Amino acid sequence: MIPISYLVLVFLFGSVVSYLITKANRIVGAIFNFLLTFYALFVLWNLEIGHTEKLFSILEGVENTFKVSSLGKYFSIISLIVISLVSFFIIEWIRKKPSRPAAFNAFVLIMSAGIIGVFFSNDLLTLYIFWEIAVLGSFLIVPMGKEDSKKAAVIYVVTSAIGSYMYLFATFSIYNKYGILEFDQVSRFLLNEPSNLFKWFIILFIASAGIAKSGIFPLHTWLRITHGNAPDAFSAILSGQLVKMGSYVLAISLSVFPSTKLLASFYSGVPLLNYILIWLGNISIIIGTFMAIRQNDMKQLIAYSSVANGGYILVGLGVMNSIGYAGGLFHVFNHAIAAAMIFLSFAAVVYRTGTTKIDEMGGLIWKMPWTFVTYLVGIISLAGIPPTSGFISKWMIFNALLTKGMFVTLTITFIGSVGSFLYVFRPLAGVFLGQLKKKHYEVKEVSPVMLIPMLVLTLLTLFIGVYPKPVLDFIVSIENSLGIKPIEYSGTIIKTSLGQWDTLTVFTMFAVGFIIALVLYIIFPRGKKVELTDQYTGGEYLFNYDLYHYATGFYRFLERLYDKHPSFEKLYGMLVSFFKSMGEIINELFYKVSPSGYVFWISIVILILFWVRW
Amino acid sequence: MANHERNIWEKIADQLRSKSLWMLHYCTGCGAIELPPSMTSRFDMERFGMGPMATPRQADILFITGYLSAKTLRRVIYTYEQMPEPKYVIGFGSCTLNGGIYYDSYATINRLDYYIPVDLYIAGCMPRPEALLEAFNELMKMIRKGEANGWKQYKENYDWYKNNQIRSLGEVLVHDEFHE
Amino acid sequence: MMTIIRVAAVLLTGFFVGLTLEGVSRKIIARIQRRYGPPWYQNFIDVFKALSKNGITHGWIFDFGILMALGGVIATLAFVPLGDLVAFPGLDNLFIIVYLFAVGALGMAMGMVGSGNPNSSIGVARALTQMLGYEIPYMISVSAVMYYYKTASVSELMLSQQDSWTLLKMPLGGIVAFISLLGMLGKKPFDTPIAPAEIASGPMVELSAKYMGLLMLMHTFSIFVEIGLFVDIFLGISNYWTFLIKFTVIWILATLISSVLPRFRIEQVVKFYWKVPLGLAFLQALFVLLGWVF
Amino acid sequence: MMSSMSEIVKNLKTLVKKLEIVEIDEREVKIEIPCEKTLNVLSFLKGNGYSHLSILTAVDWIEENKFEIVYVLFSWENGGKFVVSTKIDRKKAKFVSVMHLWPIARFYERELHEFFGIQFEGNDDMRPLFLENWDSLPPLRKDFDPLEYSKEKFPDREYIKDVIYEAKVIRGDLNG
Repeated sequence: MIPISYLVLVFLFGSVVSYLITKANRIVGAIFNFLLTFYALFVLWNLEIGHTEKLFSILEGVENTFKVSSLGKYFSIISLIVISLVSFFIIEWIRKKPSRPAAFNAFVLIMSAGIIGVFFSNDLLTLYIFWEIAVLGSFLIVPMGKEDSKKAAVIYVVTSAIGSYMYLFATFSIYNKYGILEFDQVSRFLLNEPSNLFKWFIILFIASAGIAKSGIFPLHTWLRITHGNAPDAFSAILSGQLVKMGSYVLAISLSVFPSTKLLASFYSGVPLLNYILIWLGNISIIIGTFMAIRQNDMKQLIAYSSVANGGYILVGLGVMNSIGYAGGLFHVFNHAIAAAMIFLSFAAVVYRTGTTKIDEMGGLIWKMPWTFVTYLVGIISLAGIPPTSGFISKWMIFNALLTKGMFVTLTITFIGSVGSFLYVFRPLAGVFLGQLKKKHYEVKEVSPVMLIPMLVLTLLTLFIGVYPKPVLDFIVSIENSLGIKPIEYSGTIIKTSLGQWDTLTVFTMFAVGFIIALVLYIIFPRGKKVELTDQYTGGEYLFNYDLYHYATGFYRFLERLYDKHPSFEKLYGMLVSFFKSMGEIINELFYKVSPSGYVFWISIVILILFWVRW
Repeated sequence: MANHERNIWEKIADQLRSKSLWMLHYCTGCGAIELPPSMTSRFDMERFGMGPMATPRQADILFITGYLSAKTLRRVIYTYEQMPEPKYVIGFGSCTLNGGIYYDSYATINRLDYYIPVDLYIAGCMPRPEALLEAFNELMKMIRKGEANGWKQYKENYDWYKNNQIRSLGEVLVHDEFHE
Repeated sequence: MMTIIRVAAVLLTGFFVGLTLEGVSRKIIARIQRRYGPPWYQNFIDVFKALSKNGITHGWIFDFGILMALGGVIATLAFVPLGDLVAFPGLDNLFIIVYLFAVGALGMAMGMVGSGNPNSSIGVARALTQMLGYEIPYMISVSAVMYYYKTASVSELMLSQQDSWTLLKMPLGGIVAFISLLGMLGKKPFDTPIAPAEIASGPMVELSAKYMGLLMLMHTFSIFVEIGLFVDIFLGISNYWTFLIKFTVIWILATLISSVLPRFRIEQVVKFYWKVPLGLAFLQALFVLLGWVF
Repeated sequence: MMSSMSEIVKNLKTLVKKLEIVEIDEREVKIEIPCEKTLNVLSFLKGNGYSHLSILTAVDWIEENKFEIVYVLFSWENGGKFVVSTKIDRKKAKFVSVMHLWPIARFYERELHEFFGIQFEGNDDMRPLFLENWDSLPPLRKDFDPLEYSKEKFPDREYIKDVIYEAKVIRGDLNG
């Protein structure tokens, strides 16, 4: 198996090659992309832990190395699964959608190169380098989407720049204090670090890169615009995988620098720093859930759900006991798969109908049944309902919070999970069920090439939901390597201090219940199939059934309760305009039209120089 | 309609159907006001297992309580066809029987079972709730004996009913400015 | 093999006791309104009459939704311990039961909206909002109980009430759970989703014969799940028969309350649940944290 | 008659020579005017307070071969009501539209066209309003026979014996 550094190089050169191929023919370029990413997944699958590679060395005394840690391997495999399946989806999708397919394929490969680099870097600097590559790759793809996606791309870069610059500031302050950057050495130094303030500053600043990238509370505004306007298939990668880079950095900042040992425990075993991060996660759950219920554009709705699920992951990781951490990591897997499935089904819907507004569509299930099945299993997993894997991670997080007795956070997670029933149901009822619009009568199902990745993801979610052993093995190996007591599970029974449950019996019991219902259904007389326009309309007969569909303002009565909610986008918008006006004032001040202005300022500067006598 | 060809399941089903009849009443004319007293404490229709239903999809009886103009007859036919299979119709009051006091009006129909099969009529220019309950018991007996199959007639000579409807109404579902 | 018998026992109890109690509740409401009311076995007749008719269907999603609903609720009922009759001894975790119940709710919601009638989508939107309303106070009060007894398995929760009922130990939690129980049952004050007058019986507008019967079964099983949970957690140790007695008492209490109250508007439901019950639930959680338990 | 209404009637007298006034009660006055004067009388009344056209209807005097068009105007200030009525020829059945004074008159005129067959210039929207698929004479005309139409359109129940006659006998108002 080729070492990781070669893999990254293959990806970088591959992007140039795929650019040229796609220039020649789009489909072949996309196929090349898929093969490359699939090969990379294969390589990563059988990487053994602990294998290190030396790369280059920029700062003296610091070796930039790749080291395969189980945490990195877990994250990279999830990302590669999502990327390879989405690139399989793109083979058909690229025929019509992005404005510049060649650049699209090239940047996807650059981004995956950056991603692999991030997950395997062993010290803070290499992580930052590959982080920037990934951001660069994704940043250039976003503007290929709808009309105002240019603005979205700018917002996206600015927010992640805030995070990465704070991260860079922390890295260099460590460097000039200790002179080392490897994770384990840094954590050793931090352990016997006297000043509490410095520890706080380091961990918070490093975590801020994760907060920016996974859309946690203060920096969550970019998610709505970017996901809403990015090219459809790419928003699957964007939310399914790029957001996970943020969770990776959060996982590192919370567990690799073991915050439990570093800081005194503030509330039942959770240090104050974690507690603040958990509260950031809580607020982002609340914001994500309640804002998602309001959205009418389906992609922005799921973008807000990524904010909420990002909050879930942070809460899971922040709790720092074995169940909570495992729950957070498992939720990374679930959300990546579920978000990818949902965005792919939306990409298929947009590919056929051309619009993302929920109330302009309706009854698409009769024309696109397989897309509906994918979306259905996606939302069942996203909302955390038992037969699918989504529930396992939420169950772990609930248990962890309950053992810690953190009731307010527990309430907010309940609000998040019940709220997720509401907002995932809105596109289901508005887009797929209900009356089929006349203009969508001849919409056909998407081609099998697009369906296969969707159905693979569906089977994956259901399989892991019933038999979570493979993912749990990974998590136990991660927890061992990080020194947290691993969760115990045997076969399909997951045990926690509060109780246990068996995914297999739940699934079989559900199947038994289904069969009983089926038997009852078959015994009794068959219902006569009635087509969609034969409805009870209060005795009045209608001819135009487009209007007979309830999708606009689906939860209007609930939204009315919090109509005057504080909007952070407007807040940041005001900040931006404030700085712009400040900039203009200074601009006028210095860049005078008349030369006298320049002479005046130059003389002032010379005076100051002499007076201070440098 | 001898009831010997009903198999055992049909007989049991008819017993059950007679014990729990769900009613969709089309409150037109002056008969609608007779229904609330038959549901509340004095006459209590619910002890026979009967109760009002909101949609034709779940209703067994379509209960027409007064005169039907050409316009409302269209809605009644449309609703009747939306009801699931074993369905019964009760015409309440003389307006459904022979047009009642509106027999000479240009708008109201004179004989309901010309358009939809009616299992049972209750005569009277708005009969009292006692007559209503007596009619319900009569209908239950008919169901148990298997005689109340107006819906079978509707299915068998469907086109006869349709011609009558077209003859009187012109067209059942009319296209005008209110139904574009 | 034993589990099959136990599951069958649980399901049959759910079916027979549930339907008889629904008939009894109709009789109680009738008696409150000074009339005779239907015989106690009226609901059995209704269900089998509905099943015997031949109705209409709106396509495969309509049928699949109903089957998923009934299947989900049957699965949830199998996990609920009825007194000492526990179908799956170690596995009846409370979170499983609450979230498996969501499978039934989602299946019904999906099937009903699949019928294409806007009345049903409005009804389902209301049902989900109401669920958001009553679920939060319920979960807090129940997690306060779980935190106190340090276990999440319902049968253990029941067994660990050796000295006195949890209702007496945590009165606030019990009251909040009962109020949200009324919301779960969809009884009168909280039957906005099935409002017959406003939206033609909400989600059930397109349900004709067989589907209406299956859904009535689902409703009976879901009542059994909700009240069974409440009785197990809050009303002390009970073998099979005392469980049924407590179940009946709670059911009659709920019917009495519901027969005299008008219907809430949907905004009021959420506002109602997030003012008083939520406050009480937080108070109860605080007491449990501080250890002030009677 | 109220003071304000009486002086309005006085000015009306100056405006229209042939003017009959029938005082119905303390607040209601009926005025009959020739058909060519209608428009300016209506606009005059609308000018001083009688702004609400509560109804515009017609009566079919088949003996005099006339249609009587009736406007009922109501004033919100003093609650007074003016019933303005004119007679137009039944054969021609044509009259001027008052849509420019009261937009609501459009529907009243459509109804009159449907039930009486009266044409209104200035109101081109003469589609049927209430009756669906109507094929015979406008129904509210006196020469239209509803019983015969009902017998032809909606078949009646054939009674073997004459139950109505028997009911009369039972009630005893026939021969004892």
